[in-house]
Amino acid sequence: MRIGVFVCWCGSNIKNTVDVDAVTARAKTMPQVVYAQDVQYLCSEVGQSEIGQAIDTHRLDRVVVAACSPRMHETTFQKLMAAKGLNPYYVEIANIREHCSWVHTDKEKATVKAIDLVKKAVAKTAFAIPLTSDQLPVTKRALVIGGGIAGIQAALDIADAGYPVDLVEKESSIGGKMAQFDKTFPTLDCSACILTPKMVEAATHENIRLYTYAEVAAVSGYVGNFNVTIKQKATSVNPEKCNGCGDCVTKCPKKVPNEFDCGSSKRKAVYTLFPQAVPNKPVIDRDNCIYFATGKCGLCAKVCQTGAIEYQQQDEMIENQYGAIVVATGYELKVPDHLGEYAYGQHPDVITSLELERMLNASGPTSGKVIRPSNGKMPRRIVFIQCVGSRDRHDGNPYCSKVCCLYTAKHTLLLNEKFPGTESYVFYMDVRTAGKNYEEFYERARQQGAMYLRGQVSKVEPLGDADNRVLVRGFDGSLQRQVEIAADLVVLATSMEAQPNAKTLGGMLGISTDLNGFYTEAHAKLRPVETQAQGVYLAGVCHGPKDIPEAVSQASGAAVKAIILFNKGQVKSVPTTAMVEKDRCSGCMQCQPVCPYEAISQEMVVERVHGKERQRAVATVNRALCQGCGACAGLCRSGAMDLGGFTSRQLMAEVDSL
Amino acid sequence: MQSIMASITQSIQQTAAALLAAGEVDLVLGYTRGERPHQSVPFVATTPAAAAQLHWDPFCEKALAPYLMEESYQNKRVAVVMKGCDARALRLMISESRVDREKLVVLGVQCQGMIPREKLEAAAGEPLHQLTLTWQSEGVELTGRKGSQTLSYEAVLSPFCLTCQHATPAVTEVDQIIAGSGEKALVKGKNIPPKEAFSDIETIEKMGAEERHAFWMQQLNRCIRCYSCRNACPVCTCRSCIFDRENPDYLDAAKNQPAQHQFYHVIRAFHVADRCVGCGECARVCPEGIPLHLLNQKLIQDLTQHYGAFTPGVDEVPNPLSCAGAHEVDPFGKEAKK
Amino acid sequence: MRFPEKTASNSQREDVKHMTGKEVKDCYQCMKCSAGCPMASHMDRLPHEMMQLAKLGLLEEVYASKSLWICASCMACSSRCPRDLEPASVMESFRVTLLRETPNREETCDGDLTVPRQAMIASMRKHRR
Amino acid sequence: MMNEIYEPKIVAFCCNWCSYAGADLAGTGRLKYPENIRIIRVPCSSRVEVAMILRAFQNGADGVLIAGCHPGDCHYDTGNYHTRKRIHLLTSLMDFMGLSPERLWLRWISGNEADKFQATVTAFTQELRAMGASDKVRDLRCSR
Repeated sequence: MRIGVFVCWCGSNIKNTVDVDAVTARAKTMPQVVYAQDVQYLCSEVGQSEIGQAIDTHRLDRVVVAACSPRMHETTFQKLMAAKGLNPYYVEIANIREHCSWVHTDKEKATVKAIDLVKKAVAKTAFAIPLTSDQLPVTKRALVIGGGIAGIQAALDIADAGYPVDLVEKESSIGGKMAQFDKTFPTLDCSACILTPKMVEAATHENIRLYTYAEVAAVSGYVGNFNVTIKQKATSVNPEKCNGCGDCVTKCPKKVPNEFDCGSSKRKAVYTLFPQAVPNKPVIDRDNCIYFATGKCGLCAKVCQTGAIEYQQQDEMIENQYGAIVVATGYELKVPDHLGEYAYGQHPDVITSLELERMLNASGPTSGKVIRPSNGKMPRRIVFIQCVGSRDRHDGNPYCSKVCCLYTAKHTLLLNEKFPGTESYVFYMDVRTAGKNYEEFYERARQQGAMYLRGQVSKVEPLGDADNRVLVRGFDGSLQRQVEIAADLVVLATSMEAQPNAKTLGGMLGISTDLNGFYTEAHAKLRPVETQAQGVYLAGVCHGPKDIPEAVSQASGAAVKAIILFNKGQVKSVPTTAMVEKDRCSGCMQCQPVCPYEAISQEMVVERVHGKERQRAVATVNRALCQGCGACAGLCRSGAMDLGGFTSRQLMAEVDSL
Repeated sequence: MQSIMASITQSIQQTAAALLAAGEVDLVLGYTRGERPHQSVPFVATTPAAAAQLHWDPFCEKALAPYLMEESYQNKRVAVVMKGCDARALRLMISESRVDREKLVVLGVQCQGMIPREKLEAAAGEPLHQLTLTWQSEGVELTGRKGSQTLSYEAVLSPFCLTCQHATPAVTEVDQIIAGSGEKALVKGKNIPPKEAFSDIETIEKMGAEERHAFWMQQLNRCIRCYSCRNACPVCTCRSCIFDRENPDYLDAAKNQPAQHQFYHVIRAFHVADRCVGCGECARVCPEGIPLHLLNQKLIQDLTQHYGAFTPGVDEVPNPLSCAGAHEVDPFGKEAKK
Repeated sequence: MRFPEKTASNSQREDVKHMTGKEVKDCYQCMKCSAGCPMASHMDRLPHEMMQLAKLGLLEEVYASKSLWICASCMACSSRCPRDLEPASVMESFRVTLLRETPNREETCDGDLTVPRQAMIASMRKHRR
Repeated sequence: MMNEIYEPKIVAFCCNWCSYAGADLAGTGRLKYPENIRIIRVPCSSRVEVAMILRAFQNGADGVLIAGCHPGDCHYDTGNYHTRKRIHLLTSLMDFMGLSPERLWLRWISGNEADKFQATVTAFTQELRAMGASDKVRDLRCSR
């Protein structure tokens, strides 16, 4: 065996803290190492060709690269190996940058550590075994989870590329949060006017199949071959028969608070989510329906001329195969009643910005009028409070919800335009307007009269006057003093939060959530759309707070990732899979229940013992299913189960080298 | 009156003879009297006549299940005499594809508990060869040169048998139950909690860390790594043992290194952690008298305490170490938060 | 401080706009005016506060401030304002408004400094610096 | 020297998806921690065999750190639950045998918890310094 060691300076990143000459010199003395060299930038073309030449000149068959994290450049070096006709898994990386030079300051000690890390990599690579990946077919159908603007966009893009898409939405209509909005910043386009055409396009697209009032119940499989169970909730209305006339809704005697209007209006037990709903077919909310509670009523069925009402409908489990999954599950707005100082839920005139948005919306509960919920009169003085539950480590979410600055500016503008004479005060900590034309929009809001006061509000309390106004106690950083404003209406810019079931769904999909419950991308900068699970892509706010254009761009990005996968038509299987040494395996199958991918099964092997043929059970690994976690290998008593790239022998060698 | 031991012996002999005579099995694996006094050893009867040598008494400790994996038993129809613990081990072996149940006729014995010979000798105060034993209902009557005395079974039985909940193999697991007539149980209601039977565990737990270490060093330093514990264990059923492996060498040839002993015994305990049937063979066969079973029992107690009761060879697989989930205790979460 | 029920009407703010051609509402309180003001240490209200008060329509407080008369009209603020709001001009407009109401005001002279305010301001304006 | 600080040797097994990434992030963020740790990359914390841990101790490691994704966040769904169970039993058995279980740490460190990685390594190093050289599981033939 001829191992070559290459030590990278990474410019000054490694060289400043690690004595690369000493590391190289020491490497030359390590067992089986026949060549060692230090290079300024190994990842550069020059560095790569240096390795290539050394492989040729010194007939190297294993390479150890001491450089940055393998998570950074492992594939770069693996490709080089392949180009040189060597197995990609004959290269081993010693992480002397992220795990050494960047985290230490004492050059002497860092050098000792770097030498140890190289020694460890040399020991490991000495026992490396060649690994290959298989080509697996891809099911050319995508699943988009979530029918908000991000989900719709992703579905449309994939469908336009000619691939079938299933779009799953938990509500009875697609549209998501954007359907609730009145206008959109910074152009003040009417939200419905730009969203509705997209909804209709999605519903009528020949490549898109909608599953509304449905949820993902189970996911198995892997990139290219996901097996997804969709739970289609019973709508109790036959969509084939229903013509959307709305008679059932009119006649339904049961009224319940309308979630779409944040509870500020009533809807019926049989309802369509909003007037422009797609599909525009009502559903029966069984929790509230009188018929389902008592077995009596049945008015909707009586009045329906097409006989579309079907009380006997059952929830249905639909199983489908997909090649790629786009997650666009969006967010929820935090109900800010946990922050007692803002009196939300205690005073009727303290509302959330979404409630204001609904009021401003012409199809909303007040048909576009802004009123004080306490008395129905027009407010004159309105106080906006920013960062309610956002950027709050004490009693909220530590992150910035990103869109509140702009939508509050939008609200002040809309109020000023629609109702001249109203005064808008905005208490803020920072105004963040990073985005195209956003600063100009904020400027416009100020010029139109929105009065920004820098300082967070500490208390909102009833003023106790005849109008039942509220007193907002804050501080103006400019004037350097406490200020109090008697307001008619207080609007709280509440925090965007991950969906409460994000973690459950993430668990099914094999993607992780960050500390705040948003899905984690594969790389913060360079792979913001992909996830750790291959074939699962992110779109929209499920990944973190975003505005509409950002969500739409990410959705298109996610769509393209799926399209690339489908165009390729094949995926490479994980090369570092578990493998069974059949000679050692007893076939005890203790490993079988450990495997999260059900990749382990039992097979019979025939062997000859003393001239006689004998059948014997052993474990076997389905390489297409195995993702290479090694949980089975960690358990195997006899050491028959091993993991490619991380064999017991290799890991033992690493441990022994230290 | 015929003692229960004699009646079981007779029943085993008759059954074995009948099976062999009818050609239903090629051989019967059971026990016969050993050369030493009050000792029973494994015995294979291949003819009805030989079946008369089969024997049963409370000295049939040796677990027979591992023999079934041996080469000479392959492709043969075998009838095997099984105690409760053996039958549990057998069931594990079947579930782990180590033996083929189809080829077996399992004769489950209504086990009365096993008596360690040393314990008996110590209790009797006389060498075993001087003693004649009579199985009475209230205890064992010892007649020796010093006279005669009756010892309660609790005083002489193995602690493993005192805690045993499955002395008689489950009817569903065997082809035939061999029940003796007469007094049924040596121990009335064997329900001594493991904590009492293995009070050593608590004693050790109460020691300081250094003392514990010293205790185990003293014990393990005697280990000569003869692998008797492994070989006798009815659940050590691997086709090839990692300790025999040369590359990577989990153990090296040096047999005087405490670290190597620790390594061996920790790993051994782990390999049987969730599969130990509590027969106590490991400790019994140890030529150095190392209380190995304490490690097994400790792991069983931990598993039971934190992850719920699981009886290997009785409860359905998966075994506790083969499954894990979100609902389980997280002893590392809180600590990590600080 | 509790905000008065009625703040300055838009028309009052319009007056300032009319006189200066500047929209004080556009001020985003970067405080650069106060940062560079050579007279800041003598002022009871810093230039950015004057802007903020004007913006909030709290004109009574503006008129009550001594700062109007401390301002030397050096134009440092105006030359540096990122919003081009010329705080010095805005100050001047307030002074002019007040002087129109009561021409001979006490504040036009200050005991602490020997130079009459009005004269200094005039000189600055005349020499454009 | 009498007062020389004992520098312990720490072997860490870090899962590729969370803890190794967290360690990488600590590097990217230039967070500083003691040089005593040597990280072995494993795909999942459940890949670690009990034998490897003991072997590390035998070879003179004063501490072994196993770091994986937070429960529920495992890249492979359930791997860290297995780790949790196995290491729980192992620490208990080590305790029972007087083998200094406090030298074996299992911690959950996610890919964005660079600070937690730094804090964990720093705290572990400090505790091990206070404990001194490990002599309970060490193979005495092994030179450090």
